[in-house]
Amino acid sequence: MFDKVLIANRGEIALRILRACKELGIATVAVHSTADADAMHVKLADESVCIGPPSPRDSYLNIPSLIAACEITGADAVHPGYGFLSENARFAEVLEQHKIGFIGPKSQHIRTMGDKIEAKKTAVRLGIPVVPGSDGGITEDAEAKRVAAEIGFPVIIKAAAGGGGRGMKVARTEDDLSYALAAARTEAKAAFGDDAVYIEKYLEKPRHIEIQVLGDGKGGAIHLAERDCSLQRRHQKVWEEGPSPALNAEQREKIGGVVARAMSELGYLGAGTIEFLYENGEFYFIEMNTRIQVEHPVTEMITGIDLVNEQIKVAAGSPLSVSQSDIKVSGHAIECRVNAEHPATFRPSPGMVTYFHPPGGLGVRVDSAVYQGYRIPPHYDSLVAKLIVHGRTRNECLMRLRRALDEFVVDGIETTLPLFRTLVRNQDIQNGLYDIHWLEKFLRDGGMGEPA
Amino acid sequence: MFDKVLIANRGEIALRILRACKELGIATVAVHSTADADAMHVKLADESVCIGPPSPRDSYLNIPSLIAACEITGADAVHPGYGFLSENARFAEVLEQHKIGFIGPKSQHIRTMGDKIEAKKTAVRLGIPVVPGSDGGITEDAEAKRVAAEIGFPVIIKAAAGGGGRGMKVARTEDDLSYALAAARTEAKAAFGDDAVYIEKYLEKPRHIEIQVLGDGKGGAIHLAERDCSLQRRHQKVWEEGPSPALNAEQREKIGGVVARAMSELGYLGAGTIEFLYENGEFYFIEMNTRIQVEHPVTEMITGIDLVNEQIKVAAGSPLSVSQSDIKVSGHAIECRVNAEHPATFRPSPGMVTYFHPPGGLGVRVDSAVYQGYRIPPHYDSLVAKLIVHGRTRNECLMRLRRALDEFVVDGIETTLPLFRTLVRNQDIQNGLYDIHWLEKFLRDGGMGEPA
Amino acid sequence: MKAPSMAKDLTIDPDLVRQIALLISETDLTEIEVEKGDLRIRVARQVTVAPVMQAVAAPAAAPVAAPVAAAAPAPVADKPADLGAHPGAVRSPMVGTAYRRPSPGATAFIEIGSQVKQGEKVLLVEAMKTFNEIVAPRAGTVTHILVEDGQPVEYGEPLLVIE
Amino acid sequence: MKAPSMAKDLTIDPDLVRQIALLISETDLTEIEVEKGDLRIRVARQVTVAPVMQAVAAPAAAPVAAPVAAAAPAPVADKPADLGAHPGAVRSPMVGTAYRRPSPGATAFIEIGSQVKQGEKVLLVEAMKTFNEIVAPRAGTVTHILVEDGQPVEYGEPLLVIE
Repeated sequence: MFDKVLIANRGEIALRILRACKELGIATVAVHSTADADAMHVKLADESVCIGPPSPRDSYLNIPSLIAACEITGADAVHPGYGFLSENARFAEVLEQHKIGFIGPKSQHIRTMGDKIEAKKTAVRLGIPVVPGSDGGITEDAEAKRVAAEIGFPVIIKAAAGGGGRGMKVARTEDDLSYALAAARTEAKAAFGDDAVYIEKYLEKPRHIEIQVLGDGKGGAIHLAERDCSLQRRHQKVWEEGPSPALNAEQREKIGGVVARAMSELGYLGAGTIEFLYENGEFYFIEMNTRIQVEHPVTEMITGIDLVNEQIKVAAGSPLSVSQSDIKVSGHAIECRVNAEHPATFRPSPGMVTYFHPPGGLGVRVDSAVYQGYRIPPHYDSLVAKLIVHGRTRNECLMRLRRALDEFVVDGIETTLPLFRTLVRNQDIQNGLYDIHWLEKFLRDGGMGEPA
Repeated sequence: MFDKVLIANRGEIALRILRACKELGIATVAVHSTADADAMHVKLADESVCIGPPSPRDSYLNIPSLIAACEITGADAVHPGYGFLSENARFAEVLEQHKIGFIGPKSQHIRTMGDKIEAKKTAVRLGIPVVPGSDGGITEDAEAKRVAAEIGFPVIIKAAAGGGGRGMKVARTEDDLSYALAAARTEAKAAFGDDAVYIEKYLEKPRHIEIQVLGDGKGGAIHLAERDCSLQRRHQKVWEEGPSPALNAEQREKIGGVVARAMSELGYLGAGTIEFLYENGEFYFIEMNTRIQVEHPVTEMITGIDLVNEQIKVAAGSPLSVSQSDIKVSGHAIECRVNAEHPATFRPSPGMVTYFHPPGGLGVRVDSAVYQGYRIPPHYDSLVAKLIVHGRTRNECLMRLRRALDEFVVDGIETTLPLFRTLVRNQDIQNGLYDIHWLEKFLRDGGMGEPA
Repeated sequence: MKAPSMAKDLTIDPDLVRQIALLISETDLTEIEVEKGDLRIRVARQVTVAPVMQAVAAPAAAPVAAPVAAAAPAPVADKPADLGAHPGAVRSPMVGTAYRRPSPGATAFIEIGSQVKQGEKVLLVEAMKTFNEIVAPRAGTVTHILVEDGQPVEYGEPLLVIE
Repeated sequence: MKAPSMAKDLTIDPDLVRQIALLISETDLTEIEVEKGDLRIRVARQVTVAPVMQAVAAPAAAPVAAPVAAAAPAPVADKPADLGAHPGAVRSPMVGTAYRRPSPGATAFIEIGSQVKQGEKVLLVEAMKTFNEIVAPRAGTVTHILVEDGQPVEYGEPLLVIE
């Protein structure tokens, strides 16, 4: 086991890692920018090192500074958290060169999964379902029709050379196809000078469902069921829950089994998440995150497994402490990301937290690095606290979340707490009837009042 | 189900009940003395009624005021919490006369179990093991010897008319018996004018182990394993945990089964606790508490059952939501009672809480009605917060408790947090090797430094 | 000539400050400034400490399955805070329902402007079917009646003002 | 005539301030301001209490089974906070290990009292086996050297003072 872990992150995840280390009896080193000198995890760590100015590029993303911090403190492993250097294969390699442990996957898996095309190829090879589509550019209408028929409608036609939405057309039926193809080609030609297009299945109202995995790096791998993260705004997850209101046990076991076998074959090491779009009973691979995720507590609450603890143990060469048969989904959990933002306009609201009273009691967990008197710096993300609530049923969980939200007091800054107080009382949310477009539509329709 | 529950209590248990009600969608009425107008549960309740001056006798123990508060708010049930009127049979009866629900047991069970002699008789009748002893006063040495041999040494000889420790002698072997009998008789005669004595088994270093029960009042009853509350100071529990480090699964199932069958036979309604002394593998009934207990969260954390929720449901006539086979002990939980007291002298320290930062994260629960800026009134008990920590193993639980205690900040008043920070690092505690005398001896021996 | 010891002149009157501090508490203000002639006293209390527990009113939607607290919180009584602090306020000695007349249809014990003697019956407060007499603690004129007939009252709630 | 020396008159009376401070505590106020004539005294106490995160040192006993952080927290460096604020302080631009000489046994770049030119090498900071030169940002005299040879330094840590 490691003796001393350097936490190469900040905010609540740095505190989360610090807690896991303390519970394992591992000494901790906090690194921080000058803007984070007063951070809670800095106060609680055994040692701390200032590694640079506020700009992440010069501090949290500065590999030489982090290695130097390991050297001067004698840390024998680094936990990268999420964001920053957590999915930087080079960082993992540099650490390896310096004989410092990296609490994360093997660098080749970070690299493979960090490349969209490689990742999809790997998914296909490992038997993970992906969005069906043409293998490459299509120039002939006849071929397009054949492919579209094979995939099933609706389909989306994308410029092969494209990006940014230009040259994209949806064909809902075969009748639409010719027109859509022509229009996409024209746009693609105009925009990219190349009229080659490819065809993919079009998902109208998918959910975002992701599977948590753990691997020992030696072929042992398990899945820890799913999280439903469909409630998003601008691709930022806002509310995550598990299990998904859309899946039953059979579906869970099936997709979980596929993913676990894939990770076993890959020899994956540590915690990871396979993200899918889900529609009409089918899963479509989006990407794999080769790190711990913000929403990992949802899985911890329904499985009882401490994911960061497992990450550290397998990185140190220990086996997983649980096997697939030990993983039982128990009850329901929801996480709300309470951000320092206006609840309707989402304008960031950094500043001094003048009052902070988190909710307590049965089934309530708060992961937050904020304390009263703490000044939220404007340089980083706006996450103030993750409120995670567990109940024996989804309904109990919703009722508990409601009361916990009503107890939560954060003064001095604006937060998204009012958004969650509204969401928890919304009929669609209560019925679990939402997809990845739901929240943006809800906000557009004035669900939180007219945005200022 | 009830529509509106009046919470006839204060402090953390009032908040605990309020949370359970909110999660069941039941409206809440907080009653409070003038000293508790700023209490957290008063702020969070749907309605509040001031019922009297600070003195409990004139407020929280004032039955007419409580009934009047029910009448003017239209509350259809009362939850008495613990302490105050929770084990007052007359209160339960008065409520019944006013057709207001009492969230607690039937009044005759409160009455029976509230009378020490009746309670022991009932325990014997129900097959619950009690401290073996002579049936009544013994005057003949020969009879004393026969009884002592039957019970087994050591035995304690008590003045039949006695109390307060006078006329009590311990005989460790048969050789001691004659002298002990004579001495006890002489003291008894001098103190009470009656030299009749009785003989009981003497427990040298017992543990306090209690079994949590739930009954539906119709013969359905289950047990929810045990809590070990041996760490006490002046008969006040300080640290409670479950499962007991002293029991194995077989013992748990055996004593739990005995108790559950007894409660079933009794037709017990609601939550209750059968308290035992435990020594050398044997249980000896002390008393039954016919109410929710301070340390109930320990059981909630290891069984996943919300005890207050169950209390409310069965009081409303619903069946228990779980059967005995649903109860699985999972992991380990410890509760620390953080009091507003000096950690070594236990001198009460009421006053303004100038800073309050509870710990968070995985496996940590805080039940507290305190908030920053709250003034702890001098009129009531000194409980500031219950810190309850859960882990997959006792050791994980201890390590988590350690880190949680180190995160917990309460300023402005003195608290017993430093006591717990010392206890969690103590070898005996870590090994689970303690009995009901351990803590007082530890303190006497200067474990917390010389008491001021 | 030297200025006559300014420090000496600036002795403050602690009772005055205490009095203002009480006023700040009572009125829920954060700052009071008093100026007279060349003397000015300003006293402030920061409010960041005051906890703000939200009592979020439940909007439209009901939870999926659990029963819901149907009604909005019914305030037990609108407390006339300013009159409550009145030195002539008569407060309820118990929780219950206040009645202004001995029986339905009877004449009220008092009206605004009534002259009352010490010990004179002014109201009834009913609790557990028992009617408790509220009597005037002193002689005077009833200037305010703060409760409706049949209104629920808390312990300590001001009922009327006798001046 | 007006008092001549204002500064002299404005000596404060510590007892007066103490008296007001006591009053502030007693009354739970955060600010008291008293003004008379041309003298004004304002006393304030901030209530946003600074967070006091305990870094509780682990006493004797080891946990039952889990491994323990063996060593006590090793303070990275004793920060001379007062000199850090000195306008002539030269701070470390990176995390690493500071060296005062180009190689072991060689003469130190500078000593206290050394005259340095702008751009002159004064220290090395090693990170990832790379030695980074720290040069004098301005000409002057070295009045303090705040790091030992081989001492770990944080970003922004004061290394020496050039006056």
